Amino acid sequence: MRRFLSLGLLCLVLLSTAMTAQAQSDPSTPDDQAALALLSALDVNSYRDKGEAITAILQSDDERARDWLQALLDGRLQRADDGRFVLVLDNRGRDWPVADALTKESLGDMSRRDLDRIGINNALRNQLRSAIAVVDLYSPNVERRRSSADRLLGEVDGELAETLEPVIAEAEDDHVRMRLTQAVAIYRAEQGEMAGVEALTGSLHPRARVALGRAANSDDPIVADAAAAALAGIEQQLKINRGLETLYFGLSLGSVLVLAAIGLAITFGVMGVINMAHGELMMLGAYTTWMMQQLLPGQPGLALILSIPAGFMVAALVGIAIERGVIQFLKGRPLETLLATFGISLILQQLVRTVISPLNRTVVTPEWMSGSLVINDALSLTLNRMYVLGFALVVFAGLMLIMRRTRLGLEVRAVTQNRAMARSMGIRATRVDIMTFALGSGVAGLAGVALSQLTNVGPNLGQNYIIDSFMVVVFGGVGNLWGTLVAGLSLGIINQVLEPWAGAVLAKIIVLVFIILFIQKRPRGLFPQKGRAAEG
Amino acid sequence: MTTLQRKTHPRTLSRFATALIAAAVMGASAQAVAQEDDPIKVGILHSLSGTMAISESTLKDTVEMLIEQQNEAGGLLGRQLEAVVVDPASNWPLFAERARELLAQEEVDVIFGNWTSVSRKAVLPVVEELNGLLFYPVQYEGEESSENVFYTGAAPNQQAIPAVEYLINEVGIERFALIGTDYVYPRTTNRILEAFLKDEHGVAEEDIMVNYTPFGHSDWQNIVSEIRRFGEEGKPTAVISTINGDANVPFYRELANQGIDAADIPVIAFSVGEQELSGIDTAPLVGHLAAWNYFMSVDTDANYDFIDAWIEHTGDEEAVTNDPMEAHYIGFNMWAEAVRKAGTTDVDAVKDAIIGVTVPNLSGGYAAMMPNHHITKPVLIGEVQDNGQFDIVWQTPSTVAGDAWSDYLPGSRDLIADWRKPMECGNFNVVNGSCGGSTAAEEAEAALAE
Amino acid sequence: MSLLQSLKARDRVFEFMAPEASPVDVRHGPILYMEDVTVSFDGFKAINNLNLTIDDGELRCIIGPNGAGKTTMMDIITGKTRPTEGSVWFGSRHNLLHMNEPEIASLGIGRKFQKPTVFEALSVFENLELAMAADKRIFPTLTARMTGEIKDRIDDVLETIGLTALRFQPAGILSHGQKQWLEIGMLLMQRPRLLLVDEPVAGMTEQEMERTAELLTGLAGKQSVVVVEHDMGFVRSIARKVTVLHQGSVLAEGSMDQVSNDPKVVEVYLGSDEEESA
Amino acid sequence: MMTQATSSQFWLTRPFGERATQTFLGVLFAALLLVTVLHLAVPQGHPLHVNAYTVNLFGKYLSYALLAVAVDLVWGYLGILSLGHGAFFAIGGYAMGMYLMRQIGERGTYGHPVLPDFMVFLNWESLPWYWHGFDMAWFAFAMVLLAPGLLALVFGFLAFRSRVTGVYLSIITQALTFALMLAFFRNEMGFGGNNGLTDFRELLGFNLRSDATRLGLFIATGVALALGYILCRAIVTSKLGRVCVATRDAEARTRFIGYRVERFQLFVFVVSAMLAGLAGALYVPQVGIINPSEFSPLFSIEIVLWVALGGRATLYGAVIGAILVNYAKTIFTGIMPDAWLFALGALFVLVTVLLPKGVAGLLSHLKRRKEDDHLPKEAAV
Repeated sequence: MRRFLSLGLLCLVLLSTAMTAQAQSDPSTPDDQAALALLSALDVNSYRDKGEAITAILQSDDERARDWLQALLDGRLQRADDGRFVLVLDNRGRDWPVADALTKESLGDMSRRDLDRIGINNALRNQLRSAIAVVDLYSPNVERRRSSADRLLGEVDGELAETLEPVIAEAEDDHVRMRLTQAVAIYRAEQGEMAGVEALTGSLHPRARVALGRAANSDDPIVADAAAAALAGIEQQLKINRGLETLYFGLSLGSVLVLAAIGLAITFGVMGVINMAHGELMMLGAYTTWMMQQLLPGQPGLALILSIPAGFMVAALVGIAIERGVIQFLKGRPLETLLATFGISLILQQLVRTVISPLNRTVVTPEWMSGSLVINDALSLTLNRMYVLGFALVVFAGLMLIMRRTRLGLEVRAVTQNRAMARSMGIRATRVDIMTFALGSGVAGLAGVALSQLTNVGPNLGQNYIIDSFMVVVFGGVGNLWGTLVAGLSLGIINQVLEPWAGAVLAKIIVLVFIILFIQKRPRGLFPQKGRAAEG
Repeated sequence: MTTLQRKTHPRTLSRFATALIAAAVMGASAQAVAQEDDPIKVGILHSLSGTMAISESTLKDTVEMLIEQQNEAGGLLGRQLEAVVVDPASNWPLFAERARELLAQEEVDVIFGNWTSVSRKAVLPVVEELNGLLFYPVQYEGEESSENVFYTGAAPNQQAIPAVEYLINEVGIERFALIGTDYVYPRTTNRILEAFLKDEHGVAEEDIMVNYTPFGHSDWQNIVSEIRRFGEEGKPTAVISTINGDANVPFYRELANQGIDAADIPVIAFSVGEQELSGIDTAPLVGHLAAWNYFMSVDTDANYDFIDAWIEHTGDEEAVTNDPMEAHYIGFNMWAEAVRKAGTTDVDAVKDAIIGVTVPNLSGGYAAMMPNHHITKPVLIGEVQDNGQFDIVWQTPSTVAGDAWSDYLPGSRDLIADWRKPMECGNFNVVNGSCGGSTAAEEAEAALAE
Repeated sequence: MSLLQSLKARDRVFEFMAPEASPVDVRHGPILYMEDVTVSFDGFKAINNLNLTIDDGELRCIIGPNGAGKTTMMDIITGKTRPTEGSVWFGSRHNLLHMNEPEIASLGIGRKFQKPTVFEALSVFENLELAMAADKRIFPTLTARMTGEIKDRIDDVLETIGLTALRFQPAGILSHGQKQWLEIGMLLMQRPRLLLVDEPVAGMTEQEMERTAELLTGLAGKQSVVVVEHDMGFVRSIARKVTVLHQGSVLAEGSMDQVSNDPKVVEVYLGSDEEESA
Repeated sequence: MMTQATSSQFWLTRPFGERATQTFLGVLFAALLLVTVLHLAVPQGHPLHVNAYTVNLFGKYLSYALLAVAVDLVWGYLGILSLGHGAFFAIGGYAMGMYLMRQIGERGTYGHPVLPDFMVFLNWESLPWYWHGFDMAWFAFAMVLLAPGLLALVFGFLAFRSRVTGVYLSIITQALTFALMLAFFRNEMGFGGNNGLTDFRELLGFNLRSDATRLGLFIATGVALALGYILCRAIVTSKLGRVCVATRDAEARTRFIGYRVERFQLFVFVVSAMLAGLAGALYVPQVGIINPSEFSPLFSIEIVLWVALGGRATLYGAVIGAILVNYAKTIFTGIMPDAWLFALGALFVLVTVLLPKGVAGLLSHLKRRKEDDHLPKEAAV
């Protein structure tokens, strides 16, 4: 890899001169023969030769070089049967729109059969990235400069270190300067130079740690000790970060459990209905998201946001259908509702299988939800889960408001306390039942929308969560939303804390057994409903 | 209450009796007797409902397609082929029951079926007892060779071993995380790989990380961050994934979100094919690897024809093909060839005839049926592309013959399988020259003596 | 028939209900002591340091407005509810706070609920059979046989509660009054030392009430009976000693006339009662 | 009537006094005999011949029927809706499976005299302690009853003592079987993980791959079902049975008349678990494999459906339900796989909503209508 970089350097100088040249005179396009030759060199089988060809392209002062390399990196640089090199603009389906690699003019659609892509492997991918990074170091675009600076960590060799010094000096962007300094420091530390070690003290970047590790067993005792000390400090830092990370994992798993369970907490806790189809209502929410993304191709973000209300509506409507169609006939027979709704869950699953497909569906994660929020080099929090966590809390708060502050909430509580009394006070109990169940189901739909960002969107989505959600509700105390929240989050954290040493399976088992025993001790959960109401 | 019941009993029970008898009669009358001019019956034993339907239903369609094509080409021995489809519903005991139904009741001439190892294990005794033919199209853990089963999927030495060699020689990986779902295929494969890495490449204990997760595991945060730390020690690291089915989507999502790039820590998967990818947004996964014996992106006309036929058969422009489908393609043609060769569909005749039969595969080469009932396959390494396809970056210079018994497991090191006369043995022990079992027996006696 | 005869007859009728020897020690008179008992459901004191003693063989009526804590008191005695403070003794030997419902029941405390609860799926006969005092551990119950003697006892009680005709009907179909009777019958089968009877005559006709009154008064003497009742007429007809509960503690105690003249009582209970009736 | 039925005789032989049991046993043995004759006497190919496959199928149904009876005992008479009976069934099955594995001996693919194949290729040094003794039939068969019984005892003791009932109990029984499923999936557990136990050879010296043995197993299962039925019948017709019903309908009241309800619940729960275990043990050699999927909550709920369909609190209803549903399953998954789950799901809904007393209830209802019988309806159960 270093080899490519040094070579990259040479071209870099050329490039910069080329740029300055362009500044004065009109761009002198080198004849396409040369370009064609450069590209043809790529169309070989051996990856080593391809490596050479890439270097050649770098060294050429052709300003299309970067585009070619990028296309090569993306696997969009291909050769048509007639020998022309083309850039594939969209490689989905069987016929692809392409453009000429040299002239950039569109050549319409071409069949896969007539195209040979110029394959690369991870080694070349690395080479290309580094090369592009070096080029980008001089790019006017600050983002490119930053990413290239990040890229160079641990990739610096003596030669490059020299050239970087002035770049650091001139770099006006702090991030770029910081990264490049680190990059050089890493190189120096690996060389066993004190300066490097000092510069790296407290840096949490893994490359820095590796470098210090090497420095720690350098023959110079002073350097070695300094490195060892630095490492010790870093290890401390890492421990803390690891703890925070586990906590975050726990919370995020917990938030999923809460989302899945909170709807049950309403239908089960408030109405006393054991809705085994709850999981399938979540599944419907997830499929709504998928549907939305199909309807709005190209803007997954918008689709996702729209599918929040949509998912709620769909699930709520199905919920109402279930309530009217089945549950209303099973008043006060919770065990029967369990069986009936279980049947419904089977039907819904099979419905999805036959109507849509037994295969999982692709739900795209929008840009702003993918990747992670970097706290420091050792701790970064995945964005999608952070959004889900936030979403869960918002949903919870919303439900609390509805239950505490609205007319519906009041009526719901009245009906659950004493049906007959509520009736006589003119509350339409049936209507309340419908609303409650619709609400619970709708929330399940919301959970589904969130889950579509974390896991499979397939017919079995629901089954994987139903038991866990019941556990959460029972553990938290039936009919108590706070209980559900606390139970969900704490179970999530317990699980994630156990996992590293117990393993995923055992952790899950331990949690289940723990809940079973807990229910024996406190049959009504963490926050039991008090008074006579609970007796019923 | 009791009084009521007593009153109603006689009638109720007599109905119950009639029901039972009716059942008996139906069961009995259901069985047909095969005549010579009847169509040749091809049993298809793939789950069409339940959790495995995702993977298996396409295989059922594949076999049906192959049968159609065969019939259009005039059938076999002048007889038409007829598919007999049953649904074992992803339920292992039901697999055994259905297999029995196919063989005892429907009296099919051959069965194409099964995906999971457990379903194969469940069916095995039935097929052996009733002397049927089973073509098993999925890559599996090996350690088995039955007289009545033909393994057209990859054995570990046709997938795992070459893949690891690619990682070591071409990518220069020095550190391996073996991540798998907790069932027999990953367990065995990983044990083989561990032994292989240590013995053949001197990889140190601490450079190998092994982790197992339950089926459909959906929360990968911890494990992925473990992998990340494992890879931060300065040595080039790769993940060898034997994660099964549904668990893959959340796994790859988590990888992408925790920013593990294929260029830093490539993941090479043995159970992720085009079909699994069709459920994932592959853009963040570009460059991750998979090892198979076939990829949809294979650039041969045979393959393009197969794909076109498949898309036509399913009527779905987006339909993808994958490795087990090719395995059925090969298996079916081998069986057809063997039937022609034997001039009959009689199981014993076909069993003898099929050994040595060679048919073209879809990647431009040929597959031959070995005496151990495994076949020769090329091994391809593909990199995930952003269009859900694999780009083939490496392949074995020649085809590799499937190995029923791994050379890296103490129990089976000295076992071989050869179903030709005179040996006709699935677990022949080359050390004590007897059929049946390894030297493990003696070892165990020694162990007990202690 | 003449009153005398009927009285005689009644004695004969009720002979079979002579309580079995129960371990309870009543040498010191009272069969039930409740001392400074307090129960609170999250803050609300349903029973507020209640003191009550029932003598052996006494018939005691307990009255009081709704929410006075009558039912809660019974819950405490039968072990359904545990008091927050205080002590409850059955005789001078058994601390009821250390026992669960079945133990208390087998000690000889029988209870009839406000809302009659019988085993609806079982026949009247079976209801009585289950209630019958017997060895109620698992295997004896499993191997229990229906002897003639047991049948006679059940028949006698059926006779008493006038359900002989319906003996093999599921209890579920009985009228409200009949259920009341069946439940009393179950009490009789238990042969308890202490009967707790919660609103026995709710939903009964005049005649039924009369029979109930006779029954309860007939029981008194052999067994101690505690009756909680709203119906003043009924209470007057049977009461020897009356306790008035108010807000979870004893407001007044004494003969019917004493309490009904007690100004406090008149104010909180009878007073309001008269207003209602007025 | 009632008094005659329970008139003074030994409790276990009481059921023979009832026509219910007489008829049931009559039909059952008639069916056994019929199938046996049709299988042995009628020649191959004759339309009335019952082939080994069908015999095997019925054998499976009968073991399911026994399982259903066990569930009906706790659900129908005790009101405990157990969503975990699959666990007891599976444990019984595993006990039997372990015995059968040990019987394979050196005939395993690796020819190891002691270790089952899966242990050999997962490189186990020696047999885990809990596998010892299973080479002895008596021990294994004892375990078939004791292992599930013990689990039920511990679980039930905890649950009933703290008065966990109704929905809560249902949910934690579900959690129980779910946890067990995960546990048995783990290969470290030493029960063969996902593959479970398979490739059985012989049972008590009989070759499991011969039709004769299969017929024998079929008959044995039939007999076991008869015995289980009699036992349950004896329990429910005894005074104890009436205490159960009393508990089901008014638990508190039962306490107030002096019964230690939790002990009765525990007793019946354990008996039921043992029957379930027995059913599992008879099931395994007939289907030739036992693996953790038998623990799946879905299966346990399905059992409940059989009972619900047949009719709760009748015992014979459970048998009808189990056989009907599974026969339907065999037919459906054969002819129209996709429709099966729809049918099953619809069954759940219709049965619970439209005929809460199941087929048995329906039949007796029709009967009542026909005879224009004025007897009142049975109390809702």
